[in-house]
Amino acid sequence: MLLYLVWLLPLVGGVGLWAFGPQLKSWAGPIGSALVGVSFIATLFLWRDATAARALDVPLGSWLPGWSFGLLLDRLSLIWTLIITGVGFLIHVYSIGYMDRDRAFARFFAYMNFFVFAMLTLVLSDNVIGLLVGWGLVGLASYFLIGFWFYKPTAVAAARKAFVMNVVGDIGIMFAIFLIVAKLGGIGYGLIFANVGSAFTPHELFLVCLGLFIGCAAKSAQIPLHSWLPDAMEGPTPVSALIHAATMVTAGVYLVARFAPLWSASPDAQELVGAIGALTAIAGAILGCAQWDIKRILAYSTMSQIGYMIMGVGIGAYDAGVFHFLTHAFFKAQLFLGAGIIIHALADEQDVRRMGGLRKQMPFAFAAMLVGVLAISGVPGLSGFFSKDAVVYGALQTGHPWLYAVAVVTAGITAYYMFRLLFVTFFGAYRGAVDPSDLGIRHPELAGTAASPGHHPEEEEPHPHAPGWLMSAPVAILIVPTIAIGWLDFGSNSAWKQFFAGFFPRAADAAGAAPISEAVSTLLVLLAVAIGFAVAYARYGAPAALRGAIARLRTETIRMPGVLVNAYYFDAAFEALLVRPARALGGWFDRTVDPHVIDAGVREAAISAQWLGHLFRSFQTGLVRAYALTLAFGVACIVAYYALAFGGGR
Amino acid sequence: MNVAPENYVALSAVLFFIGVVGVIARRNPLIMLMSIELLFNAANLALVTYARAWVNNAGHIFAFLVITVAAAEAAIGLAIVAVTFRKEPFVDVDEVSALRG
Amino acid sequence: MIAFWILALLMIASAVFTVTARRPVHSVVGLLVNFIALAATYLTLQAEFLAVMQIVVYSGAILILFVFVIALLSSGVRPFDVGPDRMPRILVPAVVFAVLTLAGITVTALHTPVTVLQTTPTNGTTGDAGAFGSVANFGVALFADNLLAFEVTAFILMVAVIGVVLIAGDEGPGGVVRRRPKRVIKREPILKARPPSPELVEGSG
Amino acid sequence: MTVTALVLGPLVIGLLLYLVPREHGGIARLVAVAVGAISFGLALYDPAAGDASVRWLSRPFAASFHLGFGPVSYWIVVLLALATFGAALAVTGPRSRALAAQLLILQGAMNGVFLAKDLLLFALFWDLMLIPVFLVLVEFAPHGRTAWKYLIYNLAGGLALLLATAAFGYLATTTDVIGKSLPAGTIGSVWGAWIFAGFAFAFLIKTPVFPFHTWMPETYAELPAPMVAVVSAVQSKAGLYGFLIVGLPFLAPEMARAQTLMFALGAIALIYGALASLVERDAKRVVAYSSLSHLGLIVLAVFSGSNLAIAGAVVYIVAHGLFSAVLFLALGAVEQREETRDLARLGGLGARNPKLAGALMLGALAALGLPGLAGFSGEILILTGLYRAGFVWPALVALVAVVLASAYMLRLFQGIMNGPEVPDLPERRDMTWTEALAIAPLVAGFVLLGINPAPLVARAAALAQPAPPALVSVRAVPEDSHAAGAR
Repeated sequence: MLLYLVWLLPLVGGVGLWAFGPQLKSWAGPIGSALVGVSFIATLFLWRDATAARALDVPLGSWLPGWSFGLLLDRLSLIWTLIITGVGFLIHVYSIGYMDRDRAFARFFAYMNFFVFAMLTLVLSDNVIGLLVGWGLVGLASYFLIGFWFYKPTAVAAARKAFVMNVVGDIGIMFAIFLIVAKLGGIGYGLIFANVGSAFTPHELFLVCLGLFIGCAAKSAQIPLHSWLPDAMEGPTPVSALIHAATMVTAGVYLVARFAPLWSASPDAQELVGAIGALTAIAGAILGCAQWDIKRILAYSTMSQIGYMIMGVGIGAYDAGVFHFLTHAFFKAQLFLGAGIIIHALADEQDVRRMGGLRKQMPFAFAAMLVGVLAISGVPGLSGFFSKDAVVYGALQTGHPWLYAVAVVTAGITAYYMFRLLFVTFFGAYRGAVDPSDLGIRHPELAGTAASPGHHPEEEEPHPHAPGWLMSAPVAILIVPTIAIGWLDFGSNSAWKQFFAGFFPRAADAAGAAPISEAVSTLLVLLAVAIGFAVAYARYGAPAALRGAIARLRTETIRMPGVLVNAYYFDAAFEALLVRPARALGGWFDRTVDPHVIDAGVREAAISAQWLGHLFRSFQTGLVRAYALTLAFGVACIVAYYALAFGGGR
Repeated sequence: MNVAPENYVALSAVLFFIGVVGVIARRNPLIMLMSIELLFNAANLALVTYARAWVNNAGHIFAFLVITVAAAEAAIGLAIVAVTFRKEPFVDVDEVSALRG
Repeated sequence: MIAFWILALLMIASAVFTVTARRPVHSVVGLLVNFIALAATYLTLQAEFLAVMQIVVYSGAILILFVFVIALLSSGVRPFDVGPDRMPRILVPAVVFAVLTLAGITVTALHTPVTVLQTTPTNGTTGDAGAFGSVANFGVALFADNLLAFEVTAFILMVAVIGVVLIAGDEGPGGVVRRRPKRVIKREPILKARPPSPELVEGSG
Repeated sequence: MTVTALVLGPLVIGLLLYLVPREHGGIARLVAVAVGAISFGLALYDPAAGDASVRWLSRPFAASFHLGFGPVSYWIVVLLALATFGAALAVTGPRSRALAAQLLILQGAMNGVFLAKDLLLFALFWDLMLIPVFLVLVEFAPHGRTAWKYLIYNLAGGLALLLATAAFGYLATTTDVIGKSLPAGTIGSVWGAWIFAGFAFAFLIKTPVFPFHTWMPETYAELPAPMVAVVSAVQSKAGLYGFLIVGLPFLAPEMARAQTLMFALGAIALIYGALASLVERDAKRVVAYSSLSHLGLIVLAVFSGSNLAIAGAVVYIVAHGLFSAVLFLALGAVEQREETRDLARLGGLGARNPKLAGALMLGALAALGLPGLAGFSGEILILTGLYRAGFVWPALVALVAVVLASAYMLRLFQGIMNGPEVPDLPERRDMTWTEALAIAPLVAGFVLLGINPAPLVARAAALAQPAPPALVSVRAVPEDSHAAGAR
């Protein structure tokens, strides 16, 4: 079966490269990439089966009656599979160039292949348990790759944080599974969707959706479970591109879209998810304005964009949300890979304050980033424009004017911080040689400037240079869909809408309910984008601003509000409310309750036994005759008993 | 059985009494051991009496076992006396108190 | 009837003599008389096998063992109980307990007369083969009904033999047991606590 | 024949190993490895082995020397053979003869516990299995009181077990009951409560469950790695197994009555162990406390009376055995290299020991319930069963513990393997092939079991099939009414 091949090839790669990595040496990269590429091509061959009236469903086995497992390739999972294997393949190729000097080259590709396998398990599963298995395994792959440079304590901590927060999401899904199994006795999607209306009360349905959404929030970095995503940028840049931008973090979108029948049946859940998506979108965008680390800026933009998608699928505009996922996968991968080229060239420098003027030295990276920034900002003609517009207008169509307003404002902020990134990085003069303190950087070692010892063993001078073809080719290929793929959804009867026609349940509110037409809405969004661009240009891109760049960056760094620098204090709150109490309680159990409460009780019993022992010891005089006397006393007692019981009885 | 069994039992009790006094009052270990033999024999007498009275030779068996145990006890007891005597110039149970707790 | 009283008086007298005799050798003689009288008493109770055993085992084996030990320890030369009497007034409670015991048994025995189920055993009188208390009768009871008890007894005897060899023997058979050096009995700790290794932070307290 | 060989073989061979000269510990070790492998082969080769039964006592109640495979015990015996095999391979050091011999004696005794079909025999083997652990603690533990603490706690349980068994036998007129059923009302409610109390006391100490657990961290920390692997893998399951084979069939009303209390104890153990292992610094004690947490979950499952949860409990019993053995063996290898178990002093080992890091990682992942490994398949069955039977709060508490598990297991793994290398520690070498051979079968076990626990589930269904009526009726939830309709 071809589908088995699609699914298992990356696993073969993951295990094989892990086991035989040292022997394969530099062949590990090409092999790993090739396996994912084959998987992609095999998926293309399955296109017809997947889009047939009855989607491809391959049984795998069963644990219990009702608990049977299988692989399901329908239109939704087809889109995801193509992105995972396709974009995954490009990023694999890119990694061959990016990771070439790392001593754990083979291990990297083992993890990457394993990730692809896990992600495929997630999207191909035809039941909730299989979904949860994939859900957990991608979390593990993400953990491995964030902590890839495991000698860096920050990477280790970030990996653990990501994993634990993702487990919080896992238990949300588990909770949903409890409800589903308790009500239906089975785990298959078909069973669930067939019984949505009959088996659940509205309250239960809301709980199921809530459980699923907790999983979704953790994986897709929605508030309040988002704080692991910026930290996850500790991983190598291709990882950030593949996992923390293009595929894994959008699993939440997949989840909501997959369970669309449930959401459509539960308006409360729709409101909740839509609101959280919008909140995340704007909160992430605001934080994106306050960051200086190029990857963290992109991370917050990812968070914000996923907020868009979640909002879209949450309020019932499923095909719009999924379309935004599709375009985002391309342009965000492109942005990260472009950023990777810069980071690679500057010997792991990630602070944009220490860049500047790279446009001339690195024209290719500039071109790639420019296209990406234009796309993400929603400049007309590029992919992001179409998909974002669809999501934003979807909010209005489904009757959520407040969410619509938030989405429009967010579009403006997005344009602002993305162009800010572009201007600071590529315009003006190169600031790599400027003393960090002049830029307001107080702790250079915390700003990501310390070169990691294992990654670049030979210390090299940061000098902007052009990337090798292995790195530039994937970026060049990605430029095409970044620009063009949006046209799939052009017009009211587009190819995209036809593809998903009848797949998702129709939103409750008809399209005619929107107070303004789509064209007006588009103009509003464009206005917001234009304002964002204008502000960014005035502050960072205009010739006047460029002349005083160093002083300006310094003031801005120093005056940055603490609430933004600390990302609204979410981490501090978690630390104070959950982590510290748990550790304190654990310490109390371990060091006080066990030895001084429970054992003390046991010890008291032992001490009383000892006291009894001392008492009896005094009888042990060592004199044989005393023992004999004691015996005689005992005999006398026994005899006395019988004498009294039987002798005196008559 | 022309003598009532009570008489035999009373005789057994008297012998037991003498044995007890001997064990406790004497300090010579050999005589103590002999007193213990007296105790055994008193018990045996009672056993045999009841066996005869109820025509059930389980009492005989038991008496036989008592004799066996008595033999074992005497052997070990005498061995202890012999060993103790080898260490001390005299044998006095009051002087041998290594078992003091 | 008369035989019983004569034997009873003889046994009591010899027992008192055994307990009160100054020298162990005299005690042994008293004990011998006591045992023989007891054997005779057994005969009056139709326990002929036990009577024989009494003579053979007690008089023939155990008492001889006593005599040997007395001879071995040259009791004639040195007195036995020479140390200070640590429990001088022990006789008082001893007699009290003993009298209590005696009284108790006597009272019980007199107030609950033994019901004689069968005055004469059915299967013949003493001296007949297979009669009550005869060797055959006893043997059947011992080896058929009470085999386990017999085996256990054999085991006890074996333990006793080993114990005697261990306690008294200078050298056991084959030199297994050797003379132990005189030593102060020192109680060693059952568990030798090694000092805890410093790197092992227990409980990290 | 097979079952008798599984019990008596290791016992006798273990005793005979003391005839090997002390300095030839390697031979003793090889023999132990072979016995482990042969037991494994024997159990796999002859899964349908017949019972072996010899009449033993007829008064005051009937008892037999009756051994045989049961629905749960078969897999535990297989697990034990694997664990013994791995542990024997990991035996090293100057005193390996004693360790190898005691391992085999322990294996024989535990096979006896799990294969006994007679309660009295079960109780006797129960006490017998304390002895090897006690002797090894006496010889190897740095603190003398650990051994005594272990012995006293467990003997107290053993005594209660023996008394309860005697009372049971007196009432039922036979103790040859395991795997059979008794006519209703054989054990009256008055006696039933006392008998159950006796059994429960023994089982809870052995498992252990809060508040009887304090012997466990010390014992686990101070036993040598091979021994603790077997003890935590299998011995700790004896109590849970007892609840399954004695409690469920014969004392169902009492179990239903004790349900609330046991849920409370299990839930406390679940959270208590998790929080304690979140701060503990001694690596082996971290795993010990995590066992407390995991076994608390199984207690919840056993007392829920839900078929699904009990099937999950059986899967989790075997799974926990597999991954805790892996964890302890890997920690033993770490301790051997670094001569410390203090997480504050360890770190950065993974750079030079990738294989060892992989083994520890796999164990930790299974322990934290990573989907796809056996810990998960047991966990999800248990939790779903709990929720389905109407026990919402225990299921939610257990979910919290799942999150904590990921935190403490990663803390353990990262504390040892990740971070900058500690420079002043002795020479490091990666896993030797014997260590790999010891761990590999166990890892394979929990991977396979994670992918498909169906064989265990099928057997466990047989266990819970004559559904204990009193337990199920506590919360009448139709269990399988919808099951057939999956797609």
